Amino acid sequence: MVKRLGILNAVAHFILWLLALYFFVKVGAGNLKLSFCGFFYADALSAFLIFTTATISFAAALFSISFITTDLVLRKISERKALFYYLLFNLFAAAMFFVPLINNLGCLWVAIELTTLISSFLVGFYNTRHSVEAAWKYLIICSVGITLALFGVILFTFALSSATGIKSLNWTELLAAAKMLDPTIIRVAFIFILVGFGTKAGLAPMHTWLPDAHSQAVSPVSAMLSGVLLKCSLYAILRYGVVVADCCGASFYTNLMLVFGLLSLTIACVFIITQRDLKRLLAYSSIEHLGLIAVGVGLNSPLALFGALLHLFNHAVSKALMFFCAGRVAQAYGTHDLGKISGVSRALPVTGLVMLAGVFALIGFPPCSIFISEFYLVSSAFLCGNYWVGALLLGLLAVIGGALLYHFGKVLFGKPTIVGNPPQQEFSPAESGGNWLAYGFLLFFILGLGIFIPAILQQSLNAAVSILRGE
Amino acid sequence: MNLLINFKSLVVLDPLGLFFLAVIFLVSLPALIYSLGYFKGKFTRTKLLATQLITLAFVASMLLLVIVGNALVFLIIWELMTLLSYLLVLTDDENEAAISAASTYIVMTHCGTAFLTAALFLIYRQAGSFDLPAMAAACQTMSPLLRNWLFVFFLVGFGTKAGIVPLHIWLPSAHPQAPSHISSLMSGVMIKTALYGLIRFVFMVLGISSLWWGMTVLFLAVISCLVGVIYALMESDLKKLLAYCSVENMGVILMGIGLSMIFTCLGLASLAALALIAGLYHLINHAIFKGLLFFCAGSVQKGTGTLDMEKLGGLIKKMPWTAAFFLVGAMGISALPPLNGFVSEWLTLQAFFSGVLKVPGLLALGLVLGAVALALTSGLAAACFVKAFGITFLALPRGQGAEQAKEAPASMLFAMFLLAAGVVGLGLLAVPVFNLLAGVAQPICGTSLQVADLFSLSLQPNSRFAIAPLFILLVLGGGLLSAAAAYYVFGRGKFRLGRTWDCGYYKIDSRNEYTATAFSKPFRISFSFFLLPFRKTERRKDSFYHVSSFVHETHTTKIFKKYLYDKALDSLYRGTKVFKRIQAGSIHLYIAYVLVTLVVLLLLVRIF
Amino acid sequence: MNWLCLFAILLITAETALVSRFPALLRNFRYQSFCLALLVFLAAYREGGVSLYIIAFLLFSLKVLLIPYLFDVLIKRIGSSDHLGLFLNAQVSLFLVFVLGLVAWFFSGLVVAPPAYLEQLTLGVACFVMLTGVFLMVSRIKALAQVIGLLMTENGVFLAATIIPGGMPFFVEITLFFDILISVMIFGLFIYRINAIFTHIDVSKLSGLRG
Amino acid sequence: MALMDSLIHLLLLVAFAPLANGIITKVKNNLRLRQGPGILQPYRNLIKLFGKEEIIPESSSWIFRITPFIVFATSVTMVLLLGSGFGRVGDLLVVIFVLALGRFFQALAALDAGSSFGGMGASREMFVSSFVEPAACLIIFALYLSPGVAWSVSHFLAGLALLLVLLAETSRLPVDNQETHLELTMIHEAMLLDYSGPSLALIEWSVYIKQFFWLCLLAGIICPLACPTLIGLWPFVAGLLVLLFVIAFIEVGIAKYRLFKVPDFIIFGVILALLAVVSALLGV
Repeated sequence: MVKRLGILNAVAHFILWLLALYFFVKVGAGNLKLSFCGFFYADALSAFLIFTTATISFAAALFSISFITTDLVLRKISERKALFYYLLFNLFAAAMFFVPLINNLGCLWVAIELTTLISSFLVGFYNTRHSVEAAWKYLIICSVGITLALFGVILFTFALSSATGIKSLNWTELLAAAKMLDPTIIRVAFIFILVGFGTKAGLAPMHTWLPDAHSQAVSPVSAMLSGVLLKCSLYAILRYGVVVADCCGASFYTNLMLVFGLLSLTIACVFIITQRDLKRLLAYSSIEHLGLIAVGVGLNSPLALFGALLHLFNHAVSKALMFFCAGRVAQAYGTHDLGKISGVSRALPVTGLVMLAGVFALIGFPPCSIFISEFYLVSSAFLCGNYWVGALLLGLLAVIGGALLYHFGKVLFGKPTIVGNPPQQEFSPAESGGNWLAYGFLLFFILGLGIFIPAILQQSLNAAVSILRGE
Repeated sequence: MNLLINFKSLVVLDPLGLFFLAVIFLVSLPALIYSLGYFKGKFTRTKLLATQLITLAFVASMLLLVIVGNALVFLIIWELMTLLSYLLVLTDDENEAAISAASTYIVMTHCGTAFLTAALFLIYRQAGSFDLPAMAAACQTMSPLLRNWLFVFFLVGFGTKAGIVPLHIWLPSAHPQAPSHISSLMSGVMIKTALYGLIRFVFMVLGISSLWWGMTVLFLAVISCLVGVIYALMESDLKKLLAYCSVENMGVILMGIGLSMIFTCLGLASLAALALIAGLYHLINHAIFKGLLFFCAGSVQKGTGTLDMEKLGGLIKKMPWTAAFFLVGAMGISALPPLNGFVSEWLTLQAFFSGVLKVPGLLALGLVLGAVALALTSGLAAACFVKAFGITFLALPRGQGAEQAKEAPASMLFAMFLLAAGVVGLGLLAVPVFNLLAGVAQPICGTSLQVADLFSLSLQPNSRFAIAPLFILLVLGGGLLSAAAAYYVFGRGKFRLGRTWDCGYYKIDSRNEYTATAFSKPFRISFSFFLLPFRKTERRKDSFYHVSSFVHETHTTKIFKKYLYDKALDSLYRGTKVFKRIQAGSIHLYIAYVLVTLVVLLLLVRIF
Repeated sequence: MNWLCLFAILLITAETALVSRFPALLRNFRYQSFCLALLVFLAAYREGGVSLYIIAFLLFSLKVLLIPYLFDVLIKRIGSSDHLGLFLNAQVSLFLVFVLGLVAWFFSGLVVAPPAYLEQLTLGVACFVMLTGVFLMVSRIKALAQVIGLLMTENGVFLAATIIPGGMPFFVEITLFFDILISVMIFGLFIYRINAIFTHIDVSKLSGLRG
Repeated sequence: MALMDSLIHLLLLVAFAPLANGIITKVKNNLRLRQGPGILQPYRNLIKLFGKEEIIPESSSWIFRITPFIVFATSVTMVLLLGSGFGRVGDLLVVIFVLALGRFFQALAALDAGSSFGGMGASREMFVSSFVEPAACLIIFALYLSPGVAWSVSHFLAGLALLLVLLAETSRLPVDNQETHLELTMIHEAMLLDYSGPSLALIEWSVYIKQFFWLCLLAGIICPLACPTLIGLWPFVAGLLVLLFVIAFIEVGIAKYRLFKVPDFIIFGVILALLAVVSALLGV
């Protein structure tokens, strides 16, 4: 029953993915700016985000099939709960699909808030002490942030109406009137936006909810959280950033992004070095990569923005892969305590192999896609002439990479230690077809984009970059 | 926004690249032959297949590395090479030591690569392209300060891979963990690619602009030589010993390179060429005899199941061929005439001495000291390999494994034979090899040193510095003949087997033999200021009164690891532990962060 | 009249820094929301738009009647003591709130030019209410207090919204209200869970996840 | 012609080598107010040893067998390199490497016998020699730097250093003691413990030759005009004799150092050689 539902879900998401692909090719490559009754709006940027969302949610749906059934087998959840999971899963996905398509900033805000509310259930899904705690923190902190963001939204509207009399919250009109707005208000408003949505996007020091939520959520959902959710609120920041840059000079906006990005990188680095929990490790690496993207936006050269957007997708894919593997490992070992896990490559050969690939993908070894985007980011840092940023990036990336390799070296190799509360005879180390597909699907993107970037992607990303540069 | 790769200039085949291609082929082909026998009945089929494929990919990556003409592609292949070798070190993936060694290895090289990347990007900013010629052109217009930085970055980046002291600590732990032919590939070839990078980027792209570069390299080389050989002397694990010895030999090679940098900077082109040739000569030599020695170590391991010299001995009777090949390799690496190590060390000494005559004042003194260091190193290396061969292969077996040792299969022996032939050949054919290397050095140093004489390797036509390994061999042969003549003419040549003289002790067995630790004791004591040896003595009592046995251990302190790396890591770790307190789980604190961030930004809004 | 409401909100908000029991907090929240509703009502009266009336009504019914009622029920169900548990004692909290007020004033000075005193005051008070709300979440231990703090923050946002001539677009407002309602329910649900699993709602003890 | 010439050297050196040792021993004994054996005693020893039957340890291998020949061959090669006729074979630097070859096998053979004394000797021999090598290397370089210049400072220093090296290389006091057979103190002798008969004779002989080589080199420094062609050059022979006496005096005069003091002794030689090089560079 549950399994069939899962397969159905996967098929549906596959169709969705095809649609998203079509949409992406049409809008992105064609660089269209669709607008529907002033409420919906789509351009290359949103198309790109839609495609990312579709990709990750499809992979997650694929992986969920076996994951949820295994959870059932291990008696971690009841049948009813499994069905509930699929409901929430789709609501969550729907909310995230909604985000990039909205023109009205107020409703954009609502959509993002909705993602929080829905995913909070998925975070607290297992209803254990830890998961509930994580869910509560997630809920409260994100709500605080999002409320501040709402204040920012209102200030934007205030600025707009007091400057032009237009009584609307549409991004397009805001952008059109950007030149006339009062810079001071916009600056202040953007600070609220940045802190608010930044909290949701996991920028340090507002990132504190992130490792808890990611580590406690159901693994496929963790993948969606760090793969897409963070990017959704980052997307909101970017939208506002365009206006701000247009209104009161790029430097204000880019400086802020740069500072927050570097701060996130540093803090992530610190916490990765001494990390005891597998999924928290991955969560912190998400913070690191978000920081990278922010730095890329902060550098604000075409190359950097291109790299940042590319990195957005690459990170989503690689991180999803890693979370899937982490989920498998957690099921097999009954824990995600790094100290208790070793010898994955022996215990779960396929997962181990994929995980190995994923680690190197995450660190940005060639020929994985992240190598390319990190290359763009770092090189643009050097080309823009801020050597110190470049040097800092290189140093932090090297240290983080080293730490990750160290941790995963211990996890992947050595004598298999299958310890843990679920009775192991009920867990089957054999990979189901769904997992194979999910791994293959993600690895295809990881390696494919590492080797070459198709022209369509190139065009659409360039279009998105020009949007971000307000051209 | 393509990857800025110009496909026309993607591949360059200049003499330097070809030379390294040759080196790689010379070692990797025998290695592949060797692996056939070595892996027999070791792994499951899938694992075997995987290992072989990775090995092939590894070799391929090294081959590509030395022929690409685009710095970015170079970097990519460099990373790939690291990755593959990391996997190969992990072949024995259940062994804790292997895992930690592999982690150390990849973490260090990863950090080293960051420096390379920085350097390449800095050049790229000026050049606007990753093609080596363009980069070289751009480097000429850079400010001296920037060039110095670039040099430092290159030195650190490549030095980490080359295992220069103090960046060497990954090497002796990682190389022995891999299967023996992989060890020989890593020790023999992979770390040489770092030198390739050094020559390619510092000589040909960056261009040597200040004297202190060469001096630094020379200094590091001297340090590496001594440290490497001293640690090698202390080791009683055969493969670890060889690995440390690699550090030493990298030092010897770097001596040549550093000298060449100094001479280039002083405008002494021909000397620079000589020094570079010496370096390259030792490079190929080391590739070959280190490969050979690791092969032999591998067959010892396969035959006896252990690499601990204290448990070996007497193998020369059980595995005569391996012993013979090891002897050849050991003689080569101890620079004994007329084998190849002798030629290259002699050349390096020549470079030193001819340099002394040309360079100004104090630098000359420095070079003399360098020569002293080299001589000392070769002396110690000889001691080291007397120990390695004597303890492992001679006298009586010290353990179970050594008693039931079996000779290696034919494929392994054949591979060893090929390299042993290389050791002899490179020694005897000094002049042709020298001329080839002169061809390699010519585009780098601008002058070509060709030796006209067919046998005698004399630098100036009628100089008093000359060697002719072939003649030396003849003379030695003559000496042997005369010795034989004396032996059989004067002596009656009759002999019988008897017991080893035992000073009246009633029986002598393997427990009376000198052990590896005992052999290295004088060195341990006289270098104690550096090795900081310490001992543990423990009495095993079976009753309160009676001590049944003593356990007596001697260890040396690895000062670089203990006082440099461990300290640094420790402080880093502690620092992060302190920092982690900011996230102690209190939700109120977390909300406070948001609030404070907001307020601070609001107050600072005018600044941004 | 506007001024009166604003000062009332100001005072109420400042006073919340002193309360240490849950009913008092809830009462303050009620009064605050009431004044807010009144403000919106006045704005509606001034500008005469249907939508504003509806919004005022919604505000009143939701924030003055429904939500406080829900919380009352919740407390009854949980039956935990109605102490909020202060991290900081009343005096210190009052002082910090005062500082936040200064920040708010500085901020409103940034946004609005001198002649528009009413806007400036409104905005200042709005910001003050928001910051205080967040401050409550920081300085009060119990989960319920945090939720109330959050709602106060939202009140501040709404207050700010009133300075926009004609208010925000209608459907946005409506969605906002629904959003708030949903979130309050979800909060309540999670407070239940916490109470069920941990047998208390002292969120400062929820520190199992660290590092 | 030069070839013939240096072959003749070879024969002369090989023939006269034992004599030098005999003379030294004689002088030493006389200094100790003893009768002592005649100066031809070394020859008698050799003949006696050649006549004897050889005993080979069971534990040993072919390394043990071939070592005497190799050692002899290396000594012969050294002497040849001294001669001018073999200039194309290799310069004096090669001597160091050739020496190392002989020593390498000597040490291996010592280990091969399998007694602890052999190992002890091998270890100590390699220990001492690894310090001697730099000194010898520098000395030779110093000699190259100032060829032909008689009685220059650098010559003097180099000669002094060479004397030290000679003492170390020929296992004489204070580094080693040829006369003792107390196992715990001996270095070179310990390596030969298991050799007997003709093999021992070969090794002894090659030791004499090696020693004579160093003596000639030193003598050549003392009276440079003579070096290296020495036929009919009485000053050279005179110098040689003086040297023999000096060495005898030294050996009688000083006691043996502790093994771990030996490096200091040799490093002193290295420093002398270094000074020699420097002064040669300065042209004094």
